[in-house]
Amino acid sequence: MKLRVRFFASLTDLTGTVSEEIEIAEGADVAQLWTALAERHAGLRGMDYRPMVACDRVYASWSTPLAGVAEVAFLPPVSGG
Amino acid sequence: MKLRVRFFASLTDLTGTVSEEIEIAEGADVAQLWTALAERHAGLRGMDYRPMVACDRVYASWSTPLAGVAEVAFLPPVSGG
Amino acid sequence: MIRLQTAPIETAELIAAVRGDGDGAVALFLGTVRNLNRERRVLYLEYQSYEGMAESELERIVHEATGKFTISRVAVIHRTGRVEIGEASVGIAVSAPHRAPALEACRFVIDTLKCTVPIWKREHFEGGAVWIEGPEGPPPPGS
Amino acid sequence: MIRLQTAPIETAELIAAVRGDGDGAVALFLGTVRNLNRERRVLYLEYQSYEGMAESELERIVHEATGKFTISRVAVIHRTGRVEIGEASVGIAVSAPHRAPALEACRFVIDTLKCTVPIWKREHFEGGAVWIEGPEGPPPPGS
Repeated sequence: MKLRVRFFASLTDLTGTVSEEIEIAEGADVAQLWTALAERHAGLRGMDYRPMVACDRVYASWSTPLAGVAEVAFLPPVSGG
Repeated sequence: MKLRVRFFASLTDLTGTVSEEIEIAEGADVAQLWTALAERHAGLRGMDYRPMVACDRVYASWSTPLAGVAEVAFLPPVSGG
Repeated sequence: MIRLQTAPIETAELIAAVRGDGDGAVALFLGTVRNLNRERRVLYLEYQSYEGMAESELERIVHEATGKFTISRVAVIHRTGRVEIGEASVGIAVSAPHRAPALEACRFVIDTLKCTVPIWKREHFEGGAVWIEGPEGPPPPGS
Repeated sequence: MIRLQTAPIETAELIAAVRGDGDGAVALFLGTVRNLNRERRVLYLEYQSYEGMAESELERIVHEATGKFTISRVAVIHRTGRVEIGEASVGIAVSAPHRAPALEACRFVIDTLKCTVPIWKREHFEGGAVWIEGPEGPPPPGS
């Protein structure tokens, strides 16, 4: 199945993109998606923390299954305000 | 010695005035001034609390001596804000 | 900036009076006139102040706040005379490098102002008016 | 009112959005851009947000605040894009019948916003720029 992936803040520097599409196996979860993304982007492999994740604009966890999800966003620690 | 006395809020209703002059004995304190005022103004005699007092615009106590003081103000519980 | 005035309070003026380029936070408090008090419909309020002493008490409070909290500047404007429903009777602005002390100092200034600054409000309602006065002290000597 | 915008924040608009005749208090918080951060001179900040999710997280926070405190209305505006030194990057206004919940809810909204709303700032200084990111979580799985 096809997903849109969004990156923010320093993750856009590490991946060189703000958004991309990826084909992922049915039944995959967020952690498996991350592994696939880390294969594409060397910058993600050196990260020393695990970013927050949102599925269709709602906070999710790394074990959230991706069935029915259209957009997954990886969110570095926020710094608004 | 001569003093100016100021009244505020409900004390102006009880005395019918916002300000008056009074002649008081040298060496008198605030409590003695109040007694003299209560003789003039029946309204003050029925009061069930003792107002705050300021001498020359600084909070004082009922035992503060009045030597050198030009203006004494009696202040009901404040309600600004 | 500390001021008593009969004109409406401009919040932009309060904020401009405290804002500095080294500050990360501005906290503002407005006390506004409610249309109801103890279930009575209020028409408007009228504020009386002890001119001179009200300002010097406010100066004292601002000085105390500046010692107590890591803040940059404080501005206070209090209305006198008639204040309509919905208008601000008091406005307090506090700037600080960081947010917590700005908000805490703002709270300290309004709480202390309500206890010590010689200002009184008279509530006007349909058919009359009463002085609103804070919690009462002990009875006068000899009473 | 909840809004992300590139234009400067008008505090009068925030206050007007929350003020009601039954309210005795309005608390306002402005987060402003400092010219110094960790002893480095800052030129300006640039805010990035996750559009849609930032607004819905703010809605969630305002809903939580309204349940937690006796308040009337909350308005939040956050800037996106470039924000100059001294300008407000965020403005929060809270109205309430009484002052304590207005100030406490204002504090709650800014504290929670800083932890959960998907907005990031990039600090621009002489010779470069860095993403400012909050305290980090645990390492990614398999790392």
